[in-house]
Formats: sequence, C-alpha cells, structure tokens
Amino acid sequence: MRRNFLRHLAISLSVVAGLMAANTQAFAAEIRVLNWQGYGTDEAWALEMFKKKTGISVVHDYFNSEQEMLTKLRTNPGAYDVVLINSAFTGQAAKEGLIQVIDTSGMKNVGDLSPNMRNDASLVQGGKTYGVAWVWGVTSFAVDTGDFKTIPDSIEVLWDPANAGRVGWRDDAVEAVQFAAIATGQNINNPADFASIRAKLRALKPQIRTFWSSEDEWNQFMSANEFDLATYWSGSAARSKTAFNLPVEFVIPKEGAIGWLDGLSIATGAPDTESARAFIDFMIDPAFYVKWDTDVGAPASANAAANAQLPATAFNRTAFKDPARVAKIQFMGPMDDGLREKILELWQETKTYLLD
Amino acid sequence: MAQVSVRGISKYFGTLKALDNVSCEFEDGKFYALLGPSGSGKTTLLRMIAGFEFANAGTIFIDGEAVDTLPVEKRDIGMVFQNYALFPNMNVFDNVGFGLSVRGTDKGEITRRVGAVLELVKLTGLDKRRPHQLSGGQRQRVAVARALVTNPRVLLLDEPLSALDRTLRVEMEVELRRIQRDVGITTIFVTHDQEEALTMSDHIGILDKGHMVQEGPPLDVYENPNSVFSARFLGESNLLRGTVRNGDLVLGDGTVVTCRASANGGTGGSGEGPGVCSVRPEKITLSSDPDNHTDTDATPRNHLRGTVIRHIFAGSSLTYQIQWNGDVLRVFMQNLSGDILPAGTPVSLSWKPGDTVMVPDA
Amino acid sequence: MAVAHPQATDTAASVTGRSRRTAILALTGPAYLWLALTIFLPLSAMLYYSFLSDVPIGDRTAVLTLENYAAFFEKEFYQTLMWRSFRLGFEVTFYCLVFGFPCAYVLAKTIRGRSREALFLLIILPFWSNALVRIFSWTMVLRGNGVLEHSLNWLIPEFGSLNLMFTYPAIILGLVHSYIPYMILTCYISIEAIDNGVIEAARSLGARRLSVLRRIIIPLAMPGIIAGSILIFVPVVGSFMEPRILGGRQGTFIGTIIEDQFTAVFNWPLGAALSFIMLALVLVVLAIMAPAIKRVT
Amino acid sequence: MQHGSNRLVRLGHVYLGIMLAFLYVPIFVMAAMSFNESNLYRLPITWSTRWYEALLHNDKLIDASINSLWVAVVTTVLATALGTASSLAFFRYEFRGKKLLQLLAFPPITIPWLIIGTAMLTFFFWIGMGRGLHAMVLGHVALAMPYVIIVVSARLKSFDLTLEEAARSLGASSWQVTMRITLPWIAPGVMAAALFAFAVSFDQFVISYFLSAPGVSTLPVEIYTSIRKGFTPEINAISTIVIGISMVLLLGVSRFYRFGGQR
Repeated sequence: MRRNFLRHLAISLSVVAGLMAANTQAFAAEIRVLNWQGYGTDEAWALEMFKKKTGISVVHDYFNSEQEMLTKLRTNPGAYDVVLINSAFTGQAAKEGLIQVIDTSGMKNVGDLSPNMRNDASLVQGGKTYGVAWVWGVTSFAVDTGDFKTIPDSIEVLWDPANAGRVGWRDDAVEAVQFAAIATGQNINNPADFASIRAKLRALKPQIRTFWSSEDEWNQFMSANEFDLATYWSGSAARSKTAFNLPVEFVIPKEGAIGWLDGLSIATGAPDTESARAFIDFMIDPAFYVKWDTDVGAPASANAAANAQLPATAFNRTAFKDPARVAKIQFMGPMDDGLREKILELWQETKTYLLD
Repeated sequence: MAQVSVRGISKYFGTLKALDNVSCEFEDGKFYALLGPSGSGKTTLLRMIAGFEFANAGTIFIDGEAVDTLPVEKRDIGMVFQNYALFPNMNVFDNVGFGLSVRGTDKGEITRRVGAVLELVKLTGLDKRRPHQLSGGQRQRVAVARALVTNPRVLLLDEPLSALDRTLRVEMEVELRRIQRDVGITTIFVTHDQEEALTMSDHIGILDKGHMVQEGPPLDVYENPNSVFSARFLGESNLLRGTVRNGDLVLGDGTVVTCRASANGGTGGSGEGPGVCSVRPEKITLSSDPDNHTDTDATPRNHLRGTVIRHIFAGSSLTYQIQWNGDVLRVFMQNLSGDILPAGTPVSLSWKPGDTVMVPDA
Repeated sequence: MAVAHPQATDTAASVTGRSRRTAILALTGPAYLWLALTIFLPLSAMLYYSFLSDVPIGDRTAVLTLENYAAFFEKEFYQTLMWRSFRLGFEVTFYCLVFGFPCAYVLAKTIRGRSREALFLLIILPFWSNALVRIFSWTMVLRGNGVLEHSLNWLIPEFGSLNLMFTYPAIILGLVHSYIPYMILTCYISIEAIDNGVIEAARSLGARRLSVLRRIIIPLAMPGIIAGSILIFVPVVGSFMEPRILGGRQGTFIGTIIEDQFTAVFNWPLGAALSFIMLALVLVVLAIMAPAIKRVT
Repeated sequence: MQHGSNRLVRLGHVYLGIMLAFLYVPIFVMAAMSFNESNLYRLPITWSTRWYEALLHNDKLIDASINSLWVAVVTTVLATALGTASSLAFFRYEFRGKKLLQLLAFPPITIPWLIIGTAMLTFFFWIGMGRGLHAMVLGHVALAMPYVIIVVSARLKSFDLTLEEAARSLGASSWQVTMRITLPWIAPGVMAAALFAFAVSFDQFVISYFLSAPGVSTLPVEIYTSIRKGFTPEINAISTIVIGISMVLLLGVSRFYRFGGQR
C-alpha cells in the first residue's frame, strides 16, 4: 500500500521538475523580444526572413500597457534582449537602469534614420543612445466616410453636438488629457491649465457612445456602426483601411495632434546583445518595413529611406505630406510619475462624471 | 482469550462525570452484560476498553497488560457497533476479511478463515453480497463474523440487537450466545434491555450515573437487588415501604410482611426504623376471594387486599394493575384460565415470605 | 496472574494527544504551508506596500505614509465608485438568487436519475470555457446588428436597433451569466438534502405551496443560499473585466480604478490600499449579514 | 417523487430549459463565430473552416493550450490532494485554531486576482523563484484549494464516522483507514472537487499572465494578451475545441461518479 503511494509521489514530482527545467534551458542563438502583440516584431514572415539571414530565432513575450512592460523589465533582469518602448518612457527606463547603452556603430540602417527622430531627446541622453527610433505615428481621430461626406479638419468635431452619442473614445488617461490640451491650445507634455482640461473632458458626456481599448474592438464597433468617429492611431487606421477595408479616413486636425515615437532598446543584462543589435537593425531595414506596411499596414517609419520606398499612394506618405499640419504635431515627451498619477486621477474623476 | 480488569476508572466530559471510579473484572471466556439507562456511562466504559475514549484516571488491563497508551488498532479487540458499521463499498467477503488483510495475511489464509467464520455464523454463500443487499439479521451476523475472524482477545458488543425486530432479536440472542460459547471468547455486551441482559449473560453489571451499582450472576442480582434502583431497573418489582420491627416490615395499613435479607447487603432484622422491601410481580398470587389466603401456606402475613384497575394482556401472559392504599401494584400471571377479572373487582394478593426482599433504600 | 503495576509516566491522554497532533499537522501542514508561501506572505507584502509612498523596487525611495488610505476619503469619486460596485454586487447576487434558486429546486426535486446527473454537469460545463471568450461572445450577441438584434429583426420586421450594448444592464447580464452556476450548485446541494418526507408532512398539515416554500424549503436551503451569495457577491464587487468590456461608458467601477493603478501607472500602494479598503468593507457587509444569517439557519 | 401537480412540474422543466439556453447562448455564438468567414464577426454567417486551418499552424496557440493542460493537470492533482487532506483533518478532529484555519482558506476567493497576481509576482521575484510554469502551478494550486475544501467538506458531512472506528477496531492504521475506507466513500466529492480545481486552473488568466515567463504561456494568457490587438476567430476555434473535448470528457466521466448527491 505504502509502496505505490511513494511511486505516485515520485512521478508527480518529476513532472513538476520537468516543467521547471524546460523553460530555463537556453537554445542556440535565440533572442527574447518584449513588445505589444501583433506590432511588427512578431510577424511570422519577418522572423523567417531574419532567421534565414542571421540564423537567430526570436521568442516573444507581450505586455498590455507601458506599466506592465516596465514591471516585467524590473522583475525579470536578463530575461529579455530587445524591448519596444514608447520614447516617452525611454528616459524613465534608462534612469531605472532597465535598458543599456546601444553601440549603433555596426548597424548599417541607423544612418538612414531621419535626424530629428534618431537624436530625439528621449532616445539619446547625454550623448548615449538608449533607444533606436523605429516607427512613429500620430494619435488623432478617424471618421466613417459614410457619415462624413466632407472630411472635418478641426478637433472640435469631437465636441460637435451634431455627433452627440456617436463618438468612440479610448479609455486612456494621458491620451484623453492630451486631446483636451490640444483642444485648449496647451502643451501636451506639461499642461498648465487643468481646470479648462477638466471642463473640456466633461463636455464629452453627451458625445461619447462608448470606450474602446483594442484595435479589434475599434474595427468591430466601426463596422457595426456603433460610432461614426473615434479617436485612433495612424498605424491602426492604415491597417483598418488595407486589411479590413473599412470606409475610414484618418484626420490630423489643424489644432494639431499627439505624435508618438516608438524606439527599440536593449534590456540590461540581455543575454545576447550582438543578436539584439542585428534584430534592431533588421527592424529598421526598408526590406522589412515596406513589406510590413504594404501587406499588413504599419505606422510611419523613422527611416526616411524606408518611407521613400513606399508606393506614392501609401497612407504613410499621403497622411503627412502637408508640412503645416506636421509642424503642429506635438510629440509625447517623458512624464514623471507624479504628473502621470495626477492625470490618471483627473481622468478617473471625469469617467465617474460621465456615468449616467 | 483474555481477562479484562478495569481499575478505578474515571472519565469527565467537561464538568460532567461520565464514569466515577469504576472497577470491575471480566473473567476470561465469560459473557458479561453492562446494563443501565442511557447516559449511565456503559457505552463510554465499553469504548474505553476498545480504545476510542481515554480515561482521566485509573487503568484498564487486558491479560494483565495495561492498554491505556495502546491505540485501538494495537489492542487486538473485536468490536460490533450498534449500526453494524459495515463498509458500504465492500462485499461481505471483503468486509469480513478486512481485519486480516490490514495485518498483511496472505490471500489463501484469508479465504480459509473467512470461509470458516461465515460458516460459524451460518452465512456461507453470501460472500459476494453488498451490505445494502442483506437483511438486518444477516448484517448483524456479518458484523460479528468480521469482529471474530482476527481471533481478538476480547469481543465488545455495543447494543448489537437494538436495531432488530422482536422475533429476530430473540433468535439472535440465542445465536450470539452459541457463537460466543463455541469460540469461548471473553465478551462484554452493552445493552439497555434488561431482558436481553438476563437471557444472554453469565455476569451482569448495572451502571447508573457513572457508578457500578451492582455486579453478579443474573439470578443473584435479580433475586437479591442491593438497592431500590437495582430492584426497579432489573426486571419489574413492587416496592412496599413501612417500618422495620424485629425483622418484619409493618406497612402503613398494619399488614405485616416477613422479609428475608438481600444476600447483597440488605441487613434484615437488626435495626428499627423505615424500610423498603421488593416483591416480584410474578411471585404474587391473585384471587378474587378477598380473604382467601388458605390456598398458599402464607400465614396472615404477606397478604393485601386491593381492587383491580386494569389488565394488560400479552398473549401468553397477563399483568394486572392493582390499587392498594394509594399505591399501584403489579401482578404477573401465566394466561392459564383465560377469564379476566374486570376492573373494580376486589382481590387479595399473597406471596411466600421468601419472596420478599428487604432492600436498602440507597 | 501477576498484574504489572503501571509506570503511569505517560498518561493515556498525552500519548494519544501527541499522535493526534502529528496527524493534524501531517494533514493540514502541507496545504497551509503552500498557502502561506503563495497567498499570505505575498499579500502581507502588498499590505505593507499600501502604507508606503512608493514601491520599494530599484532605487525608489519609500517612506511610511497613510496618504493612500487618506486618498479614498478625500476624493469623493472613489466613494461613489465604491458604493456603485457594492450596488452591482448586491444586484447581481439578487438576480442570481431569484433566477438560480428555482433552477436548483427543479433540478433537485423534480428530475431523477441519469438525466439529473447530465443536467448537473451541463451547468458546470460553462466554467470550462474561457471567461474572456464568454464575455466577448456576449458583445457579439448584444451589439449593433449583433446576433440578438439580427434575430429580432428577422422575427419582427422593422424592430430597429436594440442598443442594449454598453449599458449597465449589459454588465448585469454578463456577470449574472458568469456567476449564476455558483448559486445553482450550492442551492442544489442543500435542496437535494431536504428529505421529501418533510415537504409531504408540511403539505399534509394543510400548508399551501407558497408557505411550504417560505417556511420549509427556503430556511432549509439557507446554507446553500448563503454559500452561493458569498461566492458571487465577493468577486463581483471587485470585477473589472466584464464592466470594462460590456459597460462602455458605464463600465467604471472600483475594480477598474484599482486595475488602472497597476496598468496605467506604477502606483501599487494606492491600488493595494483601495483593494484592502474594499476587502474591509466586504467583510463589514458579511459581518452585518451574519446575525441575520445565524437567525435563519 | 413527483412534487406538486404535473402542470407545475412541466413548467419547472421549461424554466430549467430556458435557463440552460441562457447559459449556453454565448457558447453557441462562440462556436458559430468560429465557423464564420468574416474576421469581424459580421452576420449572416458565411460558413468556412478557415480559422481551424489557421489554427493548425498557429503553433503558439497550440503550445499554449498544451501548457494550459499540463499546468491544469498538475494543479488538479496537488490542489485535490492538499485540499482533501485538510478537509479530512477538519472532519476528524476538533482543535484550537481550527476555525481560524478554515477562515484562512478563503482569501484566494475573496481577494481580487489582480492583487494576488501582482503580490505573487513581486514576492516570487524577491525570493528568486522567478516566473514560468512552475510559478503558475504554485499560484493555481493556492487558488483551487479553497474550492476543493468546500466541496470535499460538504461530501464528508454525510460520512458516518463509525465506519472509521470499525476499521480501526479491526486493526487498520489511520493511513489504511484513510486509503481503504474514507477515500473510497468520499470519492465522488473528491472527483467533483478535482473538476472544480481543473476549471479554476484552466481558465485562470490574471495570475498566469503575471507569472508567465517569456515564450512560455498558457491559453488564457494568449487570449488576454491578444486583447490589445484584438480577438481573432482563431481564439473562438480553439475555445470551441476545448469546450467540445470537456463536454465529451465530463459526460463520459459522469457514467462512473455521481456528483449530484446520494446514490
């Protein structure tokens, strides 16, 4: 009786041990990438192309918000090689020692990066490069061309009573406050007049049909005609048009829009920095970017050469051709925790006000 | 088999004293009945001998070995529970063989011994049946077989017959006694049914509120109760109160009753003062002629006049309730003549002097 | 027969006491050691965090403070959302009871044998599908030209739009759907134990169907009702997934606020503080209900 | 025993049918949408098995499902063993601190999983345990145990203690009593508890999400992380397969064990 119990115990323990061994064993030449899911670096064809070229295979881990990305970096030193960080957070990650300096000498495509993005103040600190500019885009809104015969050009269309109850809005504190900052002509990274932002956000009560949080939700709600216009990202708008062929038009209003720049960094303690640099270089290679944009739809590339190779009608070339509009775009800069928490509290209070 | 000795056992459940300094001896091979009302501590004592309860004071010996620190499974006892506690997920063969298999006995030995004990209890051929497919009597005998098969030193029975119907119980009383005698195992048997105790046991112990009231062979305890409680609890008895005058008891209405002393502690003639005597209902002769006291050789003593209240007819026997100066006496008669005295008939009661026992009014 | 005089060093009680203690330790020890490592220690660390100004990871400075708890009392919207979450908890529990209890009764008392077995399992089965997938399926049912609207229009020609999506009722519907099996199961277990003889006795004494229900069946089923209510009320108060996906603009609750502290900002202390306040209030509610429960069982 | 007039009983059965339909609406929709060609779940459904083909070579999702299965099986074995042991102790013995231990089994149910997930993540990081399937098993067992204790204790309530006494009087050690008398009797309860534990682990996304290591994830984690980009019908496909298998498994198993109560 006692004998076969011990046998059972031994078996189950070996199973657990087996599980533990499996995940710590290192394969030859493999790098770990931490990124949003389905955001370019995990495109199957791209990874095959990269493996054929360099023999390095790529494993992905994902996050659902910038804070989760930072948490995963803090609690897993040495678990990741490449990590995608929005430039607004690169400074904080570097200060906390989560990412390391990148030696860009060996990377051939770095030269083609447009200068203002390559040396962006958040990516290069004290002359040392912490992040390689990858793609950039704009957060603004898109309209259903079925409902808007003429494409609006002012941000006020979101507050227009004619669209009451037909507006989609992303449930994100920083984004909401920055929209209100633009609408009230303030600097999005350091808004001074919080009172007017609070009033502007509360004015959205009759307008908002619902919040959305994922691209897929946006596409579903738009196709189900739950809303006529909604805040959106330029990259996603491109995908909605090409991949989902939804009748939508991305708008950069005259008051300006929120620009964002995503950079690729190398995590501190990355097991294989050599392969990491090769992967980053591949990610900004026009060969990858052009296929990504045409097949799937991507945000604009920080590599001017790659952008140039896009077909003339490509969204990323037409959307940003008007220099006056491009100049009005305010890029998201670093934000200290205190301000971020204050903004979150304001947005949460507003959401409570938005309840019926 | 084994001699069981209980020395000065006491047991408290919080403030309640379940057993108070109880001592008794269970001779080897004897059938011992522990009798008493519910809450008297009889089951507690049995469970202590088995090892399910532990004494606060005193010691229990089996075959001279103190077993107080021994857990149940090491005491080598056999126990039959009131609800039989047969294992529902096993058939009769596995139930009976359980005790042997946990001791690591090999298969052939188990089959042989289980076969033998099933024959002893007349259950051969039922070994594939499940407990819920057996009758009450069969279940009870499986429980006994299961307890006996491991040849325990002592057999403990916790009111094993209480769940059976009347006729089956009488049959099982005889059956159990036969099995016990064949095996010759020391058996301690707890019951609240005094008839069962009388018919089955070699030795009786009456317990009340945690005290051992009286101990002894059934006939002796029945005929010589050592207290009012014992007289009234074991069998039925009519208690007559009066004052003792030089060996006789004079009742309230002046009737004089000659008594004999109870062999178990009653001091018959010596002292004066109030006394109680007990007369068994079956010892009394009843007749409708009020002063007919010649047919028995009773002197005018031991003779009462009363009137019939009612009768209780039980087929082979008849019990009369008689009104006698504010008291109710009971007379038990075989159902011989068949004509029943109606209520209200004046009658006379008389009995032989030897049939009245002086009982200490403990 | 020589009677050995007992050494009586070990009284019976102490020896068996020791073996009893080892048995208890052997049985509960591993389980509660496991819980200590995975639940109690981590949560006490989180409780400690809730009294800090920042998360002590990396080079961050953290100082003891009560500001996180104070924030709840200073900011009025936290209280509004806390009350709104508790109301949601009560409403969902109430609907689960009202719709789940009859289900349990029918299953326990009017269906026999194998089919009862199969139905019992059919109720457990939805637990196996992923909760997220179930919630998203509800969006497909409820939203504009979703399944419900489509079929209604098919039935009643120009039924028009339902717009049940992104409303408070949609949240209730999603939560009741996720949690009603708990109520059905716990009530089933206690109703099934009610001896039919008791019900027959009550009816033989002239009790009509309603008073049998009110005076006999519900009191006897109370343990199941209470267990079910607790298993529903407690998690629903802290729910954040169903409200956010089904609720749209109406989907803001204390659960979503707490989630924000972990996903939108790195403010674990405030998130932990709000959760422990919520937990405390839940325990207060259970304490208030306790005498009422004790009186009935 | 038919309780109440037949009309009422039929009404009851209809009501039960409606409730079951309500419970299964999303599952039918999920399954239907997994055969719908449109990736935006547009109606009417145009039949296609496109998502099942896509699923075949989406080995990330399949690996995740296999991991989920592994973790759920190990969790079920451990949680059921530990939970049953504790329930036995609570059933057999009265001891100081018993009430406290029973209360301490509840936090995993009462505290929001978000808090527990984060707390586990930081604590495991502190003691150098790290993340991965082993950490997930640790977390899932803790979450499943309270359900095991509740279900097994309920079953033990109707277990007759004298059966244990009888077995011990026949010389069985407490271990033999447990393995040959008590466990066989409460087996249906233990089985139901195991099914609960499996459900808790297999459907757990918050804790798994926090404790998953790079490249090693489970089905719920895949579904949770895909929220950002959105739900592809592949998720519906794998979920439909999972539900299908569990339905066959459960209805098959019910042939042997009666979960619903006495014999």
